[in-house]
Amino acid sequence: MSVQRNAVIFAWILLLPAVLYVAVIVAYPLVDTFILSFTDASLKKTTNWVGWVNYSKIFNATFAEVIIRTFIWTFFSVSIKMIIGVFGATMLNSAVPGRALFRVLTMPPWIVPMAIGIFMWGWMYNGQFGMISGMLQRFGLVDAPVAFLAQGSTAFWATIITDVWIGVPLVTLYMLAAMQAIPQDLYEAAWTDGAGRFYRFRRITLPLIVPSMITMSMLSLIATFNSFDIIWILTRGGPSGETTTMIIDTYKTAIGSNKYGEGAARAVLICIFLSIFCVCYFRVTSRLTSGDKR
Amino acid sequence: ADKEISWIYCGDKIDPIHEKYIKEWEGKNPGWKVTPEVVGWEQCQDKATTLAAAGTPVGMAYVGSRTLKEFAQNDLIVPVPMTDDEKKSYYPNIVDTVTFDNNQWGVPVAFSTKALYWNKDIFKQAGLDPENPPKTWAEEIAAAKQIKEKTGIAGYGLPAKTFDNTMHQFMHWVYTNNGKVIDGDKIVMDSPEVLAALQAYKDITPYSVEGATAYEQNEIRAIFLDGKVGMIQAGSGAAARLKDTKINWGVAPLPLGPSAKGEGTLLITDSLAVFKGTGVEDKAIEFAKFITSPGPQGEYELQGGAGLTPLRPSPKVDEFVKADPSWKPFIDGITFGGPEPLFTDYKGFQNSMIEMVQSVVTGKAEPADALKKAAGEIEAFK
Amino acid sequence: MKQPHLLIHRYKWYEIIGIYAGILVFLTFVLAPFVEGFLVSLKPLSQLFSSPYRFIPENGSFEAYRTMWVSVPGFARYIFNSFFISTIVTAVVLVLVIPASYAFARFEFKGAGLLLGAFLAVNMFSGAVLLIPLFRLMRTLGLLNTYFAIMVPGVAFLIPSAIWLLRTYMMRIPRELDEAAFVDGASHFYTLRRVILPIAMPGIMVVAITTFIGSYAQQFIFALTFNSKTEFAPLPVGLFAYFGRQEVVWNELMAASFVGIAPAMIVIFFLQRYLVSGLTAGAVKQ
Amino acid sequence: MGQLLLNKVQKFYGDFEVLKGVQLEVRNGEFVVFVGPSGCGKSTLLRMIAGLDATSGGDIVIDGLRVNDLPPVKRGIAMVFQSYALYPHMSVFENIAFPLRVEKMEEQKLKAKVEHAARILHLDQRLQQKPGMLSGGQRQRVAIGRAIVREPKIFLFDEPLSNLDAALRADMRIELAKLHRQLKATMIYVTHDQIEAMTMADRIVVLNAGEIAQTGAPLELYHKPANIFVAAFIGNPKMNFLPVTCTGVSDAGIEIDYKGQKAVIPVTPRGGAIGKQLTLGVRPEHIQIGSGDIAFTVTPSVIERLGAQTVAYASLDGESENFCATLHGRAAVHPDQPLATGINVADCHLFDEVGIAFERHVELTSIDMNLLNPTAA
Amino acid sequence: MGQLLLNKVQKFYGDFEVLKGVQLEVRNGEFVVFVGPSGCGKSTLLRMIAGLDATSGGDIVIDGLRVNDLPPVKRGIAMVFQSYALYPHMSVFENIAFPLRVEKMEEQKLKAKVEHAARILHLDQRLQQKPGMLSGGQRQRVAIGRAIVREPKIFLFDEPLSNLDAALRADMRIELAKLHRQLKATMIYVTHDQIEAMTMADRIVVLNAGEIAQTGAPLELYHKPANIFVAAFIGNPKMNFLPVTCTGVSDAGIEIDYKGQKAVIPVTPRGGAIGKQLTLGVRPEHIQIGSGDIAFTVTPSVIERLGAQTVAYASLDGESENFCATLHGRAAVHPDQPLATGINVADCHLFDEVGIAFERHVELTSIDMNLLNPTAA
Ligand SMILES: Nc1ncnc2c1ncn2[C@@H]1O[C@H](COP(=O)(O)OP(=O)(O)OP(=O)(O)O)[C@@H](O)[C@H]1O
Ligand SMILES: Nc1ncnc2c1ncn2[C@@H]1O[C@H](COP(=O)(O)OP(=O)(O)OP(=O)(O)O)[C@@H](O)[C@H]1O
Ligand SMILES: [Mg+2]
Ligand SMILES: [Mg+2]
Repeated sequence: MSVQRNAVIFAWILLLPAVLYVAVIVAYPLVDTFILSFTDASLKKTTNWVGWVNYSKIFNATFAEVIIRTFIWTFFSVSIKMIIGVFGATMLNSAVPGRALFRVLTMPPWIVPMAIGIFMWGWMYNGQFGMISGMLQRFGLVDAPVAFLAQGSTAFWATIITDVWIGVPLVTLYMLAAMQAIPQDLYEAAWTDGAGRFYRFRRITLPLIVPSMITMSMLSLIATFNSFDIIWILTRGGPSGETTTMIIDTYKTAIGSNKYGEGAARAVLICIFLSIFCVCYFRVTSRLTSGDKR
Repeated sequence: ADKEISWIYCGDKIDPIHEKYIKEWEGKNPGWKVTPEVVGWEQCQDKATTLAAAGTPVGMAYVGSRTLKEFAQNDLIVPVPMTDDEKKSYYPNIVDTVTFDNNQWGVPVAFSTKALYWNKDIFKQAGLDPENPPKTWAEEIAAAKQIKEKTGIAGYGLPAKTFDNTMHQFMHWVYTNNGKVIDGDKIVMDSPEVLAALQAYKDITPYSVEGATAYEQNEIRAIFLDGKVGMIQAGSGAAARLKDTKINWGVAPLPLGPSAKGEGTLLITDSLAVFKGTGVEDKAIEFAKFITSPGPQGEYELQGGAGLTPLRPSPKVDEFVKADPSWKPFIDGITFGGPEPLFTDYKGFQNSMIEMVQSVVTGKAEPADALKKAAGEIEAFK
Repeated sequence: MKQPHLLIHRYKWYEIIGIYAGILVFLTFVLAPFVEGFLVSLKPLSQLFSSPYRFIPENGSFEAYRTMWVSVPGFARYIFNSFFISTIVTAVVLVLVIPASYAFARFEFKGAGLLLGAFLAVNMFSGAVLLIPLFRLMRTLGLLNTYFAIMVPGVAFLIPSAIWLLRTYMMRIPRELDEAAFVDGASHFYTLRRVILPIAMPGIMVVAITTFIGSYAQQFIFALTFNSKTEFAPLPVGLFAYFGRQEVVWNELMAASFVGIAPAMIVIFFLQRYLVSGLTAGAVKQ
Repeated sequence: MGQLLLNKVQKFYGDFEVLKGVQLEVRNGEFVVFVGPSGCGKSTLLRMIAGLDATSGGDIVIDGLRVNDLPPVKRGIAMVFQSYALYPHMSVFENIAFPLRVEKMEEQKLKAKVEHAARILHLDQRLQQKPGMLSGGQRQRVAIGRAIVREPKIFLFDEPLSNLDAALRADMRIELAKLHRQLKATMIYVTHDQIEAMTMADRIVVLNAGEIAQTGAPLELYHKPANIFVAAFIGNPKMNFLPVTCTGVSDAGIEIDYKGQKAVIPVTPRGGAIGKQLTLGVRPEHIQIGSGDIAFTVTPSVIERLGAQTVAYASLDGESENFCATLHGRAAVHPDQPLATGINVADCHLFDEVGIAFERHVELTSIDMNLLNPTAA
Repeated sequence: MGQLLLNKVQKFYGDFEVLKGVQLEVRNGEFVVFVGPSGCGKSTLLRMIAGLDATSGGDIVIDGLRVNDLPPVKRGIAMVFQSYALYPHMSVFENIAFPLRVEKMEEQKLKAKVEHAARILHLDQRLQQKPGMLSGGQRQRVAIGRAIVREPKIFLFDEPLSNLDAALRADMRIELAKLHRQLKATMIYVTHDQIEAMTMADRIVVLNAGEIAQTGAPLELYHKPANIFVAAFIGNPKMNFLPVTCTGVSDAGIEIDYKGQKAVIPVTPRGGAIGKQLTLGVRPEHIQIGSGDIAFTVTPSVIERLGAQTVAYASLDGESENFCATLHGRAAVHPDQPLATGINVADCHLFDEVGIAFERHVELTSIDMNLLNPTAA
């Protein structure tokens, strides 16, 4: 058995640098956050252990609203990202001239520093001077300028769209890779049987990229749930708190109001939510992908 | 080696005038060095706070005076007591903005007040007297209505985005109606004066720029500069910009509410706060006072364009106003102006205020209810 | 146009139109903000805020692309810093992640699943929330106000996804290759270096690119909090230099953004082939 | 009906001519096998018939209709891929039902059809399983099932058995032959395994570098290969070749000289062969221990005892290739011990200097009556 | 030296016993082939010998040293993988040199060794190419080259030919046999192809579900299979089995009754067989047209004409399995036409009710002298 034991020791040697690094740089602050969530830490020099107070404070009607809003926001953002990503990947996967260039052209939102991308959207949403409102007026679709960030309903969607925009390149890239991994002969077989392009997409492409879609949507979900800059720069969670998600609320509490304890409790809560998600995800995927191997 | 006073300096680069006086001070205090760290406006204050919270405070930082109470209560900054002479040198009420528990906690370094700008061409177009700006809220609302109805152009620019200046703008209305948010340790916001201000907000909204909650004051100002709104309330910076446009404009004191005792405005100051625990507190205070003393400060604030209002009366200021009368309304408002309310959790307070304004502007709540709700909420932030 | 040999790829005219229309819609969504940003960069400041909206800028010019260097003199340095930081971060991430992914892909040991999950959990906490504890840590380590202040936390937050990506890739390399080397007496480390590393190169490329870009994007918050020295500031912080007290110099800001991302775009342009195929392939075609 | 005509079919990849004007007619109900070495263009030709690859020149005609520009489904063909191309996410039932679902066939009828196909292929018990759970042979049958339900005029198979192991391959060969008789459909089958070709085909088409080397019934190719290529390709172990000189020509055949031994090979001579270098071909199974019309002694270096047969490999003087003989199972041969062997002229093949065969005097119908009427099989 | 002893070797995967106490001795220089159906544990056993998989029980002893806990390199073995496991990024030279580089062999010596191996394997011209540019057979040789340079005591091969096509497989078989004689090393070879086993092995080990079903020389397994499993597994097409009843026992053998015909099979009887249901086994190649000791008429449904041979498949009354006969190439058989056939008792195998063979009266040494002394081959 010594052969095996050596291998295990070696595996740990390989892992050690990465594990240690992450442990020191991230795990330590994580534990710090966890401990903080049970204290009344603030700008004050002294902190006291307060037990569950921070957690019990969180649960009120407003926060319930925030949670629900976060879920809805995340749900729509991830779903739209996946839909657009799959759509884009499908288009870019077709054998038409120029697709290499088109593939490159999908990347910029991913590359540009996030804040800049958001500023550009801010410009687009501007009612008086922005492109969307301007175009709509030009084509006579509306007669007064539309300020997209003014109303809770439009601002909610505007932030989602921007989040989608930032996430789409990576999703598209992964979906494209997943599609390219599907053996060509499956399509040829289906075509020989008379299946048209759309039918092939629906019955072959879509089912076969489902595992990749699940992985991607989970990674995307974690990122989206914690998506901060977009809402912060565009609306600061307003108007009337209608775009305030959990992470915004956490930031406002911890950094804005310097209530580090309460902020930490919120952060821990976010992590718990996401962990539950991920466990469910692993359950679902292991069931979905079993028996599908060729 | 030199002893260092680190200074978090907000902006994109150090003002040459400050640079000059830092040199001068360093020359007078051998062995001392002032090391400014330039941080963009957006993150400036957060950075100073983070550093202090993490236990490595900077020597001195440029902060909004509104946060001084919070810092002081958490024992992060040291008091910067002023002599009576020093106090007297400022315009009235200014020292109040940095005073708490009978002590001064910062040295005012920048000051701003607001006045009403109006577009004379639009007034003319709407059949209003272009040389006669509204003096009261009622006139203002009526003018806005007439502009909107006659020309289709928005009559008033109301900023209500989720941004700190949304509350500032509202506080101008509160102070032009002799209102108060907090009196000592008592929340007195749920008063007829404040309610009237909120009601006025509701009344003027229909004639304001569409989608008030999408704009903060700079964006509203841009719309005014574009000639697409009849009136706005803005700082002195707007005047400098208007001179570059073809717009026919005027500037007047803010219109007054029914309970007003005189011209009023919100007095916003930024201060230099001296942080505790650096070991150079005394020298930092010394430097802070030097750099804000009438000489350097006078040079700094009267450069124009930055939107600053002078902190102290002086012959130079008078000269200046004479040369450019558009300065007058900004200085006249000081007498009856009020400070930003000081709260322990200033951000919490501000959020409640913004929420209140937005809920009224978007029609989600009646002014009375919104006011009651906000007044209740802010109790927790004292 | 050359007709493809595979008839399944031959499109009817209306399919071609459909596909290009689809691509057009998709790219419009993706690129519209850039168009807006570009137009903004061309307009003189005074014209920016003017309505009605004009798509084509009146007397637009590339003036901003010149003045941006003047109004923020350190801009070239910021771009360099970003590149420098991203390069180092990418290198460190690779050094840490390659052995770890190999361990995850090849060895069965207790707690592997748990550890992998733990890595994923790192991504569940956003950096913003951890800022203060991180700051304390950086101070303890004495890294504040150095390049390291930006690199060190950056690496930590990029490790998890890199491990996930590379592990999947390595799992597709036939196990026999390791075994053959093992039988021949190669140590695990020798196998990793001489056999796995070269074969996993396409996958490593993908990880390198995503890490590089990730680092490019993430620098802002760390740079802001943990670094005070202008000479170490990266591009995103540099861009904030265009925000004055009263005024944002929008046209220069946008111009600077375009100039700033140009190097990364060029890199992507040349590497996109590897990106897609590196994600797809994995299997070693013998 | 399922009649196929290939008229000067060409295929270019860039400048590279993969198929050089293939001319072939396949009768309705025939089982035609394309064989040839790897890379000779078998798959390409099949895919062009299927409509998967574009045709660079010539016509493909099915039942009188030129189909060059028709998509596969309109050609009335069904294809079974080498990799089976089963949909991994669908059950066996759904895999087989796929073509019918495309047609939007009514559920009741669809079910009946799929079940009928499954019964023919002994897949009744597997209908609810996913392809991943099936063995190679079962997968292969699912792929065939998917082809069957469409009731195509022509079945196309691309090396469908190459992924199976030997035993399974033998079983599936028989099953396919049975299926062919049952369905009476035209089948075109690609393989590079000549045993498959010999056992299943009504007619074999031997391809060599994009050209048809010979077309004919299996035994015709075995007994009367048209050229050295076909002679070497058909038969296992492959034919032995010996360099000989033509010394005379008569009605009885061609007289040759092999290292001093003379013999008359019963083939039809063509003009001007005398004195030329010819190639004598003899199959391993026609070499006998002892003597024959031509006799020689070999020293086997490797002996393979398969039980029923013994295969001996030897090197001949001055030849680089192995000389191979298939002997009966208990043959008394031993490695490195010289062995006297002989061949009969009746078993010999003779090729001219460019490799074209002289026609042998062999009556094929005496071997298999079916050769008189191939489609009756 | 390269002597291997497996002593009660066991392997568990969880609760599943893959190998059930394998006992085997391999002599130095022997070529031993493990055969068995898929999943019987061949690869697992080989990998345990190699040191890639851990042993759950028993000892693996190489040259007297228990190696259970030694890493592969210390066991003196080399392994050739089914997929060849060539390093795609290294040239052929570097692939072959890999084990020597690991040893840090001095450059000069290394080069000489690699070139020597390349010469043996006819790879001299390919040394600078990458594996991706080689054909299957060439890749296979590179993999062997990598094993050779280490000069191991024991070579292990895991189905090295299964990825090659039939013709190449035959060639490589011969090359491997030659190589074995050249290197005189112990070789252990895993395959599920019984032809490979028959042609290459000094000794075959037939595995069935984790147990050794029989060990012996190829012809021993062919002529004297110990049980039905081995009888069916060795020989192609596989042996036919008929249910018979034992009606008597004598010194000459066992008298059996097959549908009324009686015959005495020359096997050594064991106690109490009379009246029992036995199984008669007869190989397809032992069925002759006409008559024999036992005669019956079959109606072939499928005829495969391979040229040299004709294989006829028929169904017998009341049997589900195909009955198969291998006849000579020009046999006058036709599908669906009844055919009188017979078998001789000397060719028959007889198995008891649990499938254990009765020993046949056959002198193996009369067939192949090598069986007297297998390692001399
Ligand atoms: N897409 C392509 N581009 C260029 N050449 C190709 C292409 N497809 C096939 N070829 C070439 O065409 C020739 C014929 O290929 P084909 O696949 O038809 O061979 P094959 O007879 O089926 O061989 P195998 O028995 O190995 O399957 C080969 O030389 C191959 O290299
Ligand atoms: N890692 C494993 N975990 C559990 N079971 C295994 C594992 N590896 C092999 N097995 C099982 O052990 C048995 C023997 O497998 P092995 O690979 O030795 O078969 P094999 O005889 O080599 O078959 P083949 O001819 O298909 O290669 C199989 O039933 C297989 O399912
Ligand atoms: Mg092919
Ligand atoms: Mg195996």
